[in-house]
Amino acid sequence: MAIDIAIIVAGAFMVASGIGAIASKSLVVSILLSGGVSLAASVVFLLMGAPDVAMTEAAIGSGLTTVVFLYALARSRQADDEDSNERLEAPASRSGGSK
Amino acid sequence: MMRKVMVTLAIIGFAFALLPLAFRAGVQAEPGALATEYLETAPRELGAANVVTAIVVSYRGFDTLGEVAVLFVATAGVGAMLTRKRLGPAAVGRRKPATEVLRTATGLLTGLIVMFGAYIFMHGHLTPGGGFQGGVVIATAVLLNVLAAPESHLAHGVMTAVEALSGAAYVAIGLLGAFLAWGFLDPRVMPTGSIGSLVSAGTIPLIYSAIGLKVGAELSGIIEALKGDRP
Amino acid sequence: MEPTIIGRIGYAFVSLFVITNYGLLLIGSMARISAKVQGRVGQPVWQPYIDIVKSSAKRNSIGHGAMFYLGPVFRLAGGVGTYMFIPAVFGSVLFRNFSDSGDLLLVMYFIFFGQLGMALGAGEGGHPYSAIGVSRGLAQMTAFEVPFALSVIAVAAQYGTLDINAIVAAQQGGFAHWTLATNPLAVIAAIVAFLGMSGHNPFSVVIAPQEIPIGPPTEYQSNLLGMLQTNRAIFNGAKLVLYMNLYFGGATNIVAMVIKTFLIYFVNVFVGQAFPRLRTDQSIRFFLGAPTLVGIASVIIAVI
Amino acid sequence: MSVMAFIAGINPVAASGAVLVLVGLWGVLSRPNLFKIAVAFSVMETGVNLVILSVGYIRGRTAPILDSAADARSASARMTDPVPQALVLTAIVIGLAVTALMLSYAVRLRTGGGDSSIESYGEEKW
Amino acid sequence: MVNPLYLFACSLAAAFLLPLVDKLGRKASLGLAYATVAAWGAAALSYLWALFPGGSPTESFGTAGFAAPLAIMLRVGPEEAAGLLAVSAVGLLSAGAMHRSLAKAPIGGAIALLMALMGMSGIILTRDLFNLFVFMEISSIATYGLIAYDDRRAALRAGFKYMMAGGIASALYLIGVIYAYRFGGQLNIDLAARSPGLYGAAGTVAAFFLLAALLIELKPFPANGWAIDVYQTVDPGLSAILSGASATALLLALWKIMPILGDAQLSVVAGSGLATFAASNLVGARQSNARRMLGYSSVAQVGLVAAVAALTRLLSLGDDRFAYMVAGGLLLNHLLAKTGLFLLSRALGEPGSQAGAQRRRERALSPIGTAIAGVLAVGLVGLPPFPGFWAKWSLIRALAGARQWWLIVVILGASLVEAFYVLRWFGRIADMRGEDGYAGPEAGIAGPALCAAALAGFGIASGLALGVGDPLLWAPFAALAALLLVDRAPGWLKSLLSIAAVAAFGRLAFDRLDGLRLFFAVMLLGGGAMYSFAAMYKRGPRRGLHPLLSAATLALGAILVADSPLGFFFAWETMTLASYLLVLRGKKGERAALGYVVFGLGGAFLLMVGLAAIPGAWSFRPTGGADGWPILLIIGGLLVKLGALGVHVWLPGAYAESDDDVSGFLSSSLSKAGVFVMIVALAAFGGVVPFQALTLRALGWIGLATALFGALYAIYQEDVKKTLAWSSMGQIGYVILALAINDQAGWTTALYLALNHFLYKSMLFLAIAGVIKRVGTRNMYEMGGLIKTMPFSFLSVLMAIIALSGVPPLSGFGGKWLLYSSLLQKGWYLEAAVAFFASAVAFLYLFRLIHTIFLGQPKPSQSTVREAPLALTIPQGFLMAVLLAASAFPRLMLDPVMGVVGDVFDPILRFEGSTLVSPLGYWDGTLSMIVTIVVFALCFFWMLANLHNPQPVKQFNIVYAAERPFKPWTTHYAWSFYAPYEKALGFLTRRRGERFWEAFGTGVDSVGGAIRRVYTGNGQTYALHVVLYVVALYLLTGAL
Repeated sequence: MAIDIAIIVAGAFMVASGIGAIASKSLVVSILLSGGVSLAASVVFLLMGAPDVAMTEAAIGSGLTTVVFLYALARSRQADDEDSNERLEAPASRSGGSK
Repeated sequence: MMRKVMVTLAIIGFAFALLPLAFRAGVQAEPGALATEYLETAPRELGAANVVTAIVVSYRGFDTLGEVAVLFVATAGVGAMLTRKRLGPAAVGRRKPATEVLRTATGLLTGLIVMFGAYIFMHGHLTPGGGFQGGVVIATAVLLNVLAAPESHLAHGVMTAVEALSGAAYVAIGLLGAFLAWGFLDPRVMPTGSIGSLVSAGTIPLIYSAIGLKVGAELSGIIEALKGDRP
Repeated sequence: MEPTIIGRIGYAFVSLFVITNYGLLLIGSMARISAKVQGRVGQPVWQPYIDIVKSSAKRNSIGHGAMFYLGPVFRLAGGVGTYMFIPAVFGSVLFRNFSDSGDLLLVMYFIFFGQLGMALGAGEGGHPYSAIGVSRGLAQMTAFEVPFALSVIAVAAQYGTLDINAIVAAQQGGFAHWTLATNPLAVIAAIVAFLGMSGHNPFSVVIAPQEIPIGPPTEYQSNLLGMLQTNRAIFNGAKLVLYMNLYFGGATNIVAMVIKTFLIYFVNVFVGQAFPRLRTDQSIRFFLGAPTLVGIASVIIAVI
Repeated sequence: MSVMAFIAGINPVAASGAVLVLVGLWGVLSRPNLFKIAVAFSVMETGVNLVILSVGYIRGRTAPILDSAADARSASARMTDPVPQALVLTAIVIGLAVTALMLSYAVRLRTGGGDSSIESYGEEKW
Repeated sequence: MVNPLYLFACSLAAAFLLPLVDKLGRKASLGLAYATVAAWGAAALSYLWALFPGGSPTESFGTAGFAAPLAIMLRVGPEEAAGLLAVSAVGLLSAGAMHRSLAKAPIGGAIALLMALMGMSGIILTRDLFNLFVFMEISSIATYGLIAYDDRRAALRAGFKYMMAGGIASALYLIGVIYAYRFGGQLNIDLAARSPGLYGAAGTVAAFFLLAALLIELKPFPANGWAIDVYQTVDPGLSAILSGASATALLLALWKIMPILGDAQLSVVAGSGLATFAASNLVGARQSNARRMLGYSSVAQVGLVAAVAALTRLLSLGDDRFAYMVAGGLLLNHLLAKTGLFLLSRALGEPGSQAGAQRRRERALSPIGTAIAGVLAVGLVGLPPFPGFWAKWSLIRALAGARQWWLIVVILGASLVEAFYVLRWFGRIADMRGEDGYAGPEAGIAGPALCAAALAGFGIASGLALGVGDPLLWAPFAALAALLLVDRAPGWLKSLLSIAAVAAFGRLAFDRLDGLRLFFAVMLLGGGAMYSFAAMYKRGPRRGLHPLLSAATLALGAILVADSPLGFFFAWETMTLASYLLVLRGKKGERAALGYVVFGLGGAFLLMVGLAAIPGAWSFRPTGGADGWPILLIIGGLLVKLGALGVHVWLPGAYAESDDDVSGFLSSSLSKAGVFVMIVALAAFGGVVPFQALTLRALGWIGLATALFGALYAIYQEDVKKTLAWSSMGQIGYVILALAINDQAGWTTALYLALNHFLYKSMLFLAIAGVIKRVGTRNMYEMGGLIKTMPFSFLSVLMAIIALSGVPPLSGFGGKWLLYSSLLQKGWYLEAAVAFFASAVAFLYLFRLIHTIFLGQPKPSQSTVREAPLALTIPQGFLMAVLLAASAFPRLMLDPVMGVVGDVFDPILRFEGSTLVSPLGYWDGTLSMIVTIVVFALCFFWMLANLHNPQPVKQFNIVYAAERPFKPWTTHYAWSFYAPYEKALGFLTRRRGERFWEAFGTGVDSVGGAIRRVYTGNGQTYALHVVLYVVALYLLTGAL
């Protein structure tokens, strides 16, 4: 029962951060909060006797995903900052191969 | 406004479908027959202490293979989408150089972290953790390097080779199972050994190692691609 | 006693001769009577003969092509043929003609034969007035055919036959057996249709004596015109005989035929004189209005 | 008592997971920002993972990992259901793959000169 | 059988190694990828080979050396093998089409392609619920990669929407899987299906989540905006994969989980599928962008297949074999046609996003490309001989057997809409072709060509499998193919070949033609041969004409010899197809052909339902005991084909806009096919028509109205072919009227009228074809005075109009006499009066026809035209001779007719010598002919005798008051010839039919327009639709 209560507390935290993540105006806050959700989830997993999953969730869900998010955000912000010559290029121009 | 109403309705409706299910399922008192069978067979037949690993790598290894494929395709897709030069290479000049501390620490830590990752996936059949977790840890090392030296490039060719070869090795081990044991991805190619020792559970550690390397390489690839200056 | 084929041909010529002369005289006398009624002196009764002889005797004739020449031939053949398919006098071998070729339907459709040929000939004449006249005539024709067809159907339904001889036979035995008495509505519809059919007032826009020189036959002259005039007499006669047979008890002898057809014609002409001429579209609407309703009523009466 | 039984009958993991799914869904349906949508999906995914694992939740049981070979037989009676755990492992990784792709789509759309609101990508319609 | 796991291993190894192999060069890496896909195909073939002939049982393969509950099972059965083959075949074809882009793009594209196809194969093979999820994710994620691989911006937009929907679907699926595991205790589908827990209240909800996810992936209406956008914007090769391979895989997945679905859920699947089919087709009709249109069509087809699969189980329409045949047939049809069309749409160029700009940017296709597009489009809409046709027939038959009329209505109605827009698109493509531009085939046409060939091959195979093996029924296609092969040969050679084909057909079929069929064979086959001959009148190869004409003719023959409902319907649709293409060949045939085929198909659908609802043989013998009302459907369908008033709107266009000789064929020969079938249907089922007297009377009035209005419309036409077209409609109206009389006299009349109409309408069309060829216009007022230069044609037209108007002594009068005699005999007096009016009206247009063309003032430019070519005058001469003979000796024609009719009815009419006697009257054709000739001759001699010094005069030498006219344009009274008539009765001919159908079309269109408001283009809205769809589905299953 103690575990249940812990889970419920973690669950409440998750829901709260989840709502925060969705409702927040700032994208960075959102991303961090959603990482927080994952982190709490991994705690829950650990409590439930699923250490494998907990590790994975912590590593991938809360860690890597957050990093990926932040990088993507940074990348798109760069695009905003850059001198946008490229945007004028016709999107259909398919000059770019990998080579 | 209309939209908000519709969204609310959709959420309420969805809740109406989902919540009773979640509530009605309740908490099981006993694992089901299938779970019990797994719990009983996995140690006995495969010699794997970690039943989850046994399921993930062996019984349902096909899922995992698919999962690796998913990650692989995603990496390829992300790479294909974001590596174009004209997408605006990261403005290297404007990026703040990393601090001295970070760079030094990176140098020291990279090796350690990789070792740790390898440990995790090699002990996947014994302890919690496995290829994926280990892979992430390896990717963390890469991430650290990226943070420390934003303008540096990883040895892309090496990464590709590691990714490709480890993947191929995974498949090859699986095929060995088919030819030497009873089926594709059957770990019983090698003796199952005694539960709890590192050399046990047949080829599970090998598979997990391959997975670990592959996942590590793939996740690094994703980070690299998102970072934006992969050639 | 059935006459030989040669005999029948001979009879047919006699019958044709009679109707031709009768038709010409009828037209002449009617014109004369009209004139008297209108307070004029009018033409002599034999004026139609004079016209035909004059036309036929012309030294030159102008032609516009093969169909132009064939037009009057068609027209005359149509008139003669129509008459040939009608038994003129009930029970008379002489005036039986070739009515065993077909029944009432044949007659009704053979009427078109001449009209079609005439229209074609007039068409080749190349005169726009001819074409206008044909256009008006055909348009009007479709309209007056409706009450006429209805009344014919009423007759056919009433007597249960399309055989003209049988229709006449069914009307023997006095006035009370005539269609005029048994189904007066059918007769009314038919008479109105007759006005249109023979181009009398108020449905004379086809010929349009004042504005267009005689409508479809505009380009015709010389003996071609003569043939048309001859046909007018024969065709008129044939139609009158047909009406007599269908509605007025037929005729058992030539005198009865003359009297009846004369009266029918007379009534028609003078009924028509009282009305002003209608435009084509007006007459079409007219025919498809009241006369058609009368015709439908007559069919209903006949069926009941 | 019955209230207690009712509460005890509730699976707390499933409940929080389901609510999280709904929260994520709400985000997906109501936030126009591409990155926000990705975040919402990520939250929803976490919720789904919780729901999946909730099925394997058995009170008072331990992780399905043997300590030693000795008590293999009896150990199975102490362990939770390993199947959902195996499934969740797969699901998490797949989730990451989807998120990564979604983000790179977002980045590509943005760097291609687009807005960050999904409403501006509605050229194909009707 | 090869263990499919090895194939997965190969694919994965290949994919993993691709980046390395790519270092050796793009050719090597792409070669490896293609080879892997091909290996799948080869394996699938080997499975099929092992499964079908020997009937080797379905085999299962477990992973890791374990079996079902522990391990993941893969199953190879017939449907799996076929599905695998489809996936790899579509994959290879698309890969071929995408090759260039793949070579240019990063290697990720090739990897994604390979993985997408492998994922689909996995979806097909796996029997494990969670493994299914993994493979679905593999294929989805690979698809996301592929969408972006060649860097189309629009595709990225669409891809994001796709991902949103996909994300929701996978969340649903996962929830479903885990609760299925919770309540069913199993992840293996076969084991779960046996577990009672899954059928409890909670288990049903779990199954519902699984189902909902799969349904969403199947792109149901209205939750499919994302999919349409993807179809529209991505590389067409990928669209082909999505619409062909992916749909196949997902449908098989749905099929897989069907055992765990309850009835309510199956009904929901069926309902959702049908709603998708209907709504998507409605919206599809609004599309101007080809790819988007194809997208809607794909979605619709997939919906239909899903619905059929569900209905098969729900209504127990049949066993699995039935499902394979019908759902499989529909799927195969969709797969091949859509793959081909998507690949072909590459060759059409990139459509712009605006509708208006698009048309200009599409390129014209080469003749071969057009032909392939035709095969694919025609296959798509379910015309024979393609698989869709057979599948649809079986489906309707089964649904009729289950008495599911509403389903039939929905399916056929939506099919019709689909046919409308797909063929509209094809018509536009065909219309863009250059005149005799012998452009070589486009690059990349091989893929579509293969699809087309496969479509034809499978179509033939499924036809044979359904028991339609009569070679004569297939003869049209044989002739079509053979003549297409020699299409470059000169026209005369092809004409002779066509005639030879008809002759051979006639010889082979001769033994099977009893009296009635022989009678019609004269008109149908003889007419076809005659028009093949006449087709020589235009020089040049006239590409496409002879194959189609020959096919249409033989199809008419096939209608005569068909002895089963399916055989008959096959021949009937073949005829529809061939004649549609003939109309489309016309210069401005695009619109007309569309109307023609849509109404043709509509009529055919009515026929199909009628035939499907009547069990029993298809013969000219009374059949008892059947339900009566299907015969009404059959009659209705035939009325459409015959162009009865109200459903005639296709007729003037089709007859007027096709080539001039083809118009004749359509109007005089082809229209008789409907008459034939009407006779057969009435003979067989006339006894069971509900409310027989009332129905027949109504039919009579329909015929009558057709006759009257056909004539009324005809008189106002300036275009000579329109005149003839309306005239044909009117004449067929008389035939309908006569058939409705339904006794010996009536049917004798009908057959006699039909034959007569064939004779004189052929003469008219042939003569007019010559005139049009010589003067180069179809407007009558631009002609005039042609009697001088084309006397033979004039004579032909003259005889024809005398006959047509029913003026004695030509045989046309026989028809009138018979008609009125039988009407009056039957007591249909009012009908007789109206018929009389109609035939008087016919007089108007006939006179106008001959007058404005041949009489009046000639135009100077036409003063030197020559007589029509021999290819036209020879048949006309022959027909004239026949007409005269038949007129002078009516028994020549009437004896066989009365012989045929005598089998069915007691005699009313009889011959006494040369006199035809009815209870009411009599008619002696021979005597009246003699009298007329003699009288005419006498008058003629009278005229000659009195003709003095005839002088021909010049053109304008006519009697005019003051001036001489000098312009034929003002002197030739021709334009608006019956102005007064129009003034009086024009209100009758205000095109109510057209306006009704236009309004109907607008209504359908605006329904489509309203529905497509759903597709706002906002990905989030689409996601909302997905969720709302799921919620609605949930509530529905709860309610059911």
